[in-house]
Amino acid sequence: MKLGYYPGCSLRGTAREFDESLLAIAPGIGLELEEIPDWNCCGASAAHNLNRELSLALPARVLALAEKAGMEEVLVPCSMCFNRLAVTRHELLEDEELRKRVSDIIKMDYQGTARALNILETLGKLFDEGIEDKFVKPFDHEVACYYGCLIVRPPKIVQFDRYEDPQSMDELMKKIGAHPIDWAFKVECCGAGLSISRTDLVAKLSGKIIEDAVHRGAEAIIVACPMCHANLDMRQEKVEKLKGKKYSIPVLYLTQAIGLALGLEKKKLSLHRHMVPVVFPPREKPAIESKSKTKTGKVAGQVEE
Amino acid sequence: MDALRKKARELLESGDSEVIIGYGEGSGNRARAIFVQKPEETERLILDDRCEQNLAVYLLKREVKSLGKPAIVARLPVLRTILQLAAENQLSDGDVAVIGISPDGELVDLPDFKAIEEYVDSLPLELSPEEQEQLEKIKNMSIEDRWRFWTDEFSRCLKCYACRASCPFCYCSTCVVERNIPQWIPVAPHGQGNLEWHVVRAMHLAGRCVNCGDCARACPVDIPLNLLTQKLDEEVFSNFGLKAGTTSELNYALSTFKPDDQENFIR
Amino acid sequence: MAEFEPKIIAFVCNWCTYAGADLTGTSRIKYATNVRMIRLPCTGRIDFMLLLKAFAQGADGVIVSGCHPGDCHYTAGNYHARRRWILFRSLLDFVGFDTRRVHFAWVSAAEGAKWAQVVNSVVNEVRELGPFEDYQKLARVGVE
Amino acid sequence: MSRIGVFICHCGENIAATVDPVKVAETMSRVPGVVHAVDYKYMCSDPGQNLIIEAIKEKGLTGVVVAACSPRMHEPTFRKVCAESGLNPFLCEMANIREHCSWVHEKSDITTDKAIDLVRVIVEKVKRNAPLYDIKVPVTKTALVIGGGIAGIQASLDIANAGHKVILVERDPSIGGHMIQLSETFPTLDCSQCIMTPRMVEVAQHPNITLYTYSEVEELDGFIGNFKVKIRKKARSVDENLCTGCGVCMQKCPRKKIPSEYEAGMGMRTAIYIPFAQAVPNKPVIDKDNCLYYLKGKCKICEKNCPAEAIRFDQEDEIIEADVGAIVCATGFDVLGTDSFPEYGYGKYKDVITGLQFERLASASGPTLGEIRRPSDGKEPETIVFIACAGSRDPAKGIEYCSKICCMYTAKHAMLYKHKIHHGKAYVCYMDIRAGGKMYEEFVRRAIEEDGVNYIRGRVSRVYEQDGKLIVKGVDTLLGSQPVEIEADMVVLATAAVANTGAEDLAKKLRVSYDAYNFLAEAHPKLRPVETNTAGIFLAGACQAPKDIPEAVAQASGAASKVSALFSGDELSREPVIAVVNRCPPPVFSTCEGCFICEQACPYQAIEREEIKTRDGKLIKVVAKVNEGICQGCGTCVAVCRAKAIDLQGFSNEQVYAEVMAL
Repeated sequence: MKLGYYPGCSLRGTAREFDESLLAIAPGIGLELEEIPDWNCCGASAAHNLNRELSLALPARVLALAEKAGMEEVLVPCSMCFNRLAVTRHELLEDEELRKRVSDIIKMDYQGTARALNILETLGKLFDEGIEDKFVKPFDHEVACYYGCLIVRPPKIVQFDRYEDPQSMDELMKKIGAHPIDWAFKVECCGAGLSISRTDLVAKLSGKIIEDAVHRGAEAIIVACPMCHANLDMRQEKVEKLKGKKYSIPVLYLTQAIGLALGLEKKKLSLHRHMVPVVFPPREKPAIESKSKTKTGKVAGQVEE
Repeated sequence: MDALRKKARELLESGDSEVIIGYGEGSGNRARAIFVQKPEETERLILDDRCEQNLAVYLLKREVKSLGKPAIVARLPVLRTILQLAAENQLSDGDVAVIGISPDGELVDLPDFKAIEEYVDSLPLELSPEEQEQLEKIKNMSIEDRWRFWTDEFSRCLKCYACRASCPFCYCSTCVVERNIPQWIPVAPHGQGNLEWHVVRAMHLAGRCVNCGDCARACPVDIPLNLLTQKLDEEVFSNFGLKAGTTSELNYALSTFKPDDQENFIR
Repeated sequence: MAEFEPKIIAFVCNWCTYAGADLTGTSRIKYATNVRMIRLPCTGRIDFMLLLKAFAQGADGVIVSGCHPGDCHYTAGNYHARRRWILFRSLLDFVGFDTRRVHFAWVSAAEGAKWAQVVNSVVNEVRELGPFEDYQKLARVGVE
Repeated sequence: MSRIGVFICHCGENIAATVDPVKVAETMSRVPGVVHAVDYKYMCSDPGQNLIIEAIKEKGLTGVVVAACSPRMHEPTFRKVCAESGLNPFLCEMANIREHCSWVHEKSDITTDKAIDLVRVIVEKVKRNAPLYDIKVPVTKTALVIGGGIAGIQASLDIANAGHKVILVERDPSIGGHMIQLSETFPTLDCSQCIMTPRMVEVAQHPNITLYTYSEVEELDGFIGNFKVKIRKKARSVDENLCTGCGVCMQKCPRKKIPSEYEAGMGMRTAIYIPFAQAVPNKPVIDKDNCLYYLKGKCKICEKNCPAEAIRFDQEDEIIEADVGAIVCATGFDVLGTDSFPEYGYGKYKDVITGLQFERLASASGPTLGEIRRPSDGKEPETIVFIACAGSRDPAKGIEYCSKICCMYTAKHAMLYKHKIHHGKAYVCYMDIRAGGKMYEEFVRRAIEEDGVNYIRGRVSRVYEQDGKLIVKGVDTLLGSQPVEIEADMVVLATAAVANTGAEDLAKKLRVSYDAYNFLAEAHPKLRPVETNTAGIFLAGACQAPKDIPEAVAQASGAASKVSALFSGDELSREPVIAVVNRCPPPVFSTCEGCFICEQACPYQAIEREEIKTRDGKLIKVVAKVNEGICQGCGTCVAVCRAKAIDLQGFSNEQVYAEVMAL
């Protein structure tokens, strides 16, 4: 599958491991990415609180560039970016007047042919083409699939998965041999909006998520959003202080988990960049008996180097 | 031809039919319709390329009806006419004995409507290459040229209604042009009235015309009237998949519909 | 010289378009004065000869409008009408009659705004085409 | 020569502001055939009407044209005026110079000219109007009531008590509908079954009511006063005449674990079953999808044990045909599908149930004999949360309307819970409390103040299980949007009331319209709330929109009185705007040639065949004939008739032609 690619700022900064791991697994799963030339910031997460036209113009330019490059579908891994691009396309197609205005601002005519794909949708399509046999090292772990707020919302616009109880990531994880747990915080907010201003609230909100995941026996939290990752991984120490207990539960981008299943080295997948080390101590019995099937004979332990 | 005469003679002698509607020698080396009532007169019947008139037109004429139970020499257009008239409740099975004539002049035994339907079904109903070519010629004109072409043709119309008289489907005892409350179509043969008449006539034949061509042949000023009905026949088939004169059950384009008929021209 | 004002005759069904045009009125939506409406129970009732007569009477354009498919007050009248117009239009076109002067629309009882928009756009299009002299001239062909 | 009177209305300023009525009147007065033309401020007012009455008398008018508002507004008014002054009402028509002229154009001569045109057109038409007379149609004085819930039952009884025959058709094996499932009813808390069952018995025993349960309307044609209905009586696999309802078959049936529809899945039933103890009729049916015999071809235990030998495995559906004059549609509602609430874990957690299921738990005749016990382990819930507006008023769930009954039954549920489990804690999470109705607000206050139910204003975002508790996450908007988390033992969702399954199909069969939510549509939201736009078909109860019992009953009685009114005479009269086939002198007799294309085109099968014969009975020709009872006057036949042999009264070729020619 050949797609346009919009990394966005975070994947070239705080979330570079998302970018690196995606590019690392791409060949293995038959994904070919062409980066949008001269792309710019999508304006998240500030612009739409300040100036509507600006918040539409920034993503519109990105999409227009994609159109110019003849791209119809653009993979946007960062769910914040994805949300902004999807919303922008939706609003501009709804309102011809606005579309014209914005086109003037960006000095390019955005037609609406180019559209953003989120990482779950894209991988879902690829996995449907029956590539299970490629996963030579099943990711045999209890995982909590954490979608966050943005990938499935607002439902009217993104029209993807069940927004209150999404399943797409769970399906992907099953395919690579993981065992998604049934938990309650899949689409709970991690506090991203406050991750700089009110770290105490972030710790409180993210705390609940980590607490429940661990409580239900997850060995790892799988995410698809740089903000979620930052809050759950980087802030985990703060959470532990707040809660007064140790979790040290690794937080992986789904691309990293897939990479491991593909048998790629940790380094290639930039696992070393995480705050919480990505190691899987031998399982003791989880606090709650999880619904997942009994393990395949394979001994769980550290991920082989 | 002998087979035809023999068959006709049998029909009259057996009393199955009282009059044979067929072709005979006319003036100026033309074939004309004749109405044979005596077995010995069946010798007057002829059958060759000159015999192209749609004899079915006589089936509904009161004068011919008065001659008694008819048999008719029936080439394809006549056969289709009979089916269409049946569909329109003007003929019932058994009203007329059919002496079917195949395209290559052989006699075909067609005892009832069902047989006719099957036989018609086995024959090609497309326009002849010449007809098709003429139709395409006009379709390919610019709209202005078409307007000029037809208004010019219609300008010759005398409102003699020979086209109507020759058409087996113009069986209304009182034609709409004869109605004067209201006077739908002006009597005077001016361009506008003529156009209205021919448009109305064509619309009334849409989905019913079997393309026998008699209207054009009958026209004393040689207006190619059959083109109008041919065009509509084409539309009826391409839009609704219907062809007139192929079944004795009524399945008429303008009294039926499909919810998904095309409407790209409607706002 | 004043701009040419086309004469438009509209044949509408009583239940959808006539009511729709009533709504245009009650909502005070302004539209071109050129149109004269003739009310019939159903588009199924609209004989194609009426359209010819409208042109004979000097109309520069004609509108035929009724209920959307499925909404017909008489369940199917508009479907029959639609077939009639399919054939009538193609025949007119075949004889070189400019079908840009014959317009068909579905305007429901709720589409007051649409009615105004239909009338205005037809008026503008026909104004572009100018007076329907071709057809008026015909009335003199053969008499003079 | 016709003598037409033209009356131009100013409609106050509505017309006069942009059209010059005086000029219109003055112009009209010069139109040939017009003998009288006046303008007046309000034609529909008494003085205005008198102008017309006097003119008809003094000027001997043969036709009246009122140029004013839309005929859809006042045509009946003015036609009545004419009728009262001895002029046939169909000689009166209106020119619409308000909606179609003064309101849509600026003040100018052009606008006035248009008005003049519009009036002239109608004048030319009226010149050619013929007096018409209402058509009388016979009425079959039998009503069909579809649906045997409280609305259908009420309608049936009212019509039957008025002395008319009623056919009541119910889809389920017993009548009773949703009401019979309820425990107590608000605001009086009287037991639903106690007030319902007597009515059900009355229906069963009423001499004027024929009851078909386990039956559905298959097909309907005809028209007001003369409908023909086909009813499919589904095979019960039980001979109702022999069956005594002893119930042995149910005790013996090996299939005992089938979720009971009546118990809303809270209890189980057998494959051969009587839905509930007080069912009417009290005869079982065999559920073919679950019966071993129908599934595997062997068992027949019920047959072996039936003392009355009433089991009939070979019984087949039966089609019953009936003539009815009017129809009451009372098909009720359903509750929103369970898969609509992943965030509330419905279907995932046993102890998250719907309001209807709670009714069964609270009902003395229910699976727990009225004790509130949670489905998972049968324990008494110490803490219970009721979530109002589960789906309702929620565009995300595709339901933007208010289900109307939930606020009240939720208050009732909370109350019943507190009455049964005094120490228990009951919470209601709500958006707004809508308690409009006699004694309703007081009822809710009682739940809050006397029974101590905790009302929390705010939406619930999620329900999830944690260590055997249901965690209800919500917000309290009255405490400054404080997040709220309640550890509950049981959660009850006030799921939205939606149109009943099959409502759309039925609507199509009956040719009545329905809204975007598949609720059946009334003819007018305010003034004709129990009629549909199909004459002779009426609505009762929740099939039209969510309703509580008093409303449903009131509407049912309304529909019943409409039907009784319809049945009050032996025939009803309808507008004579219908098609007619012409007749003319011999030898033509009629210009109809009997091609019967009109017959195929007619949407109502109103075209019949008529034989014209000589005096000595010899057939001359077969021509079309319009059944004036069936014809609705669309005129499709007129347009397809080449010979113009068929014409439409009130919109005749002559009239319409004249209208065009007036432009």
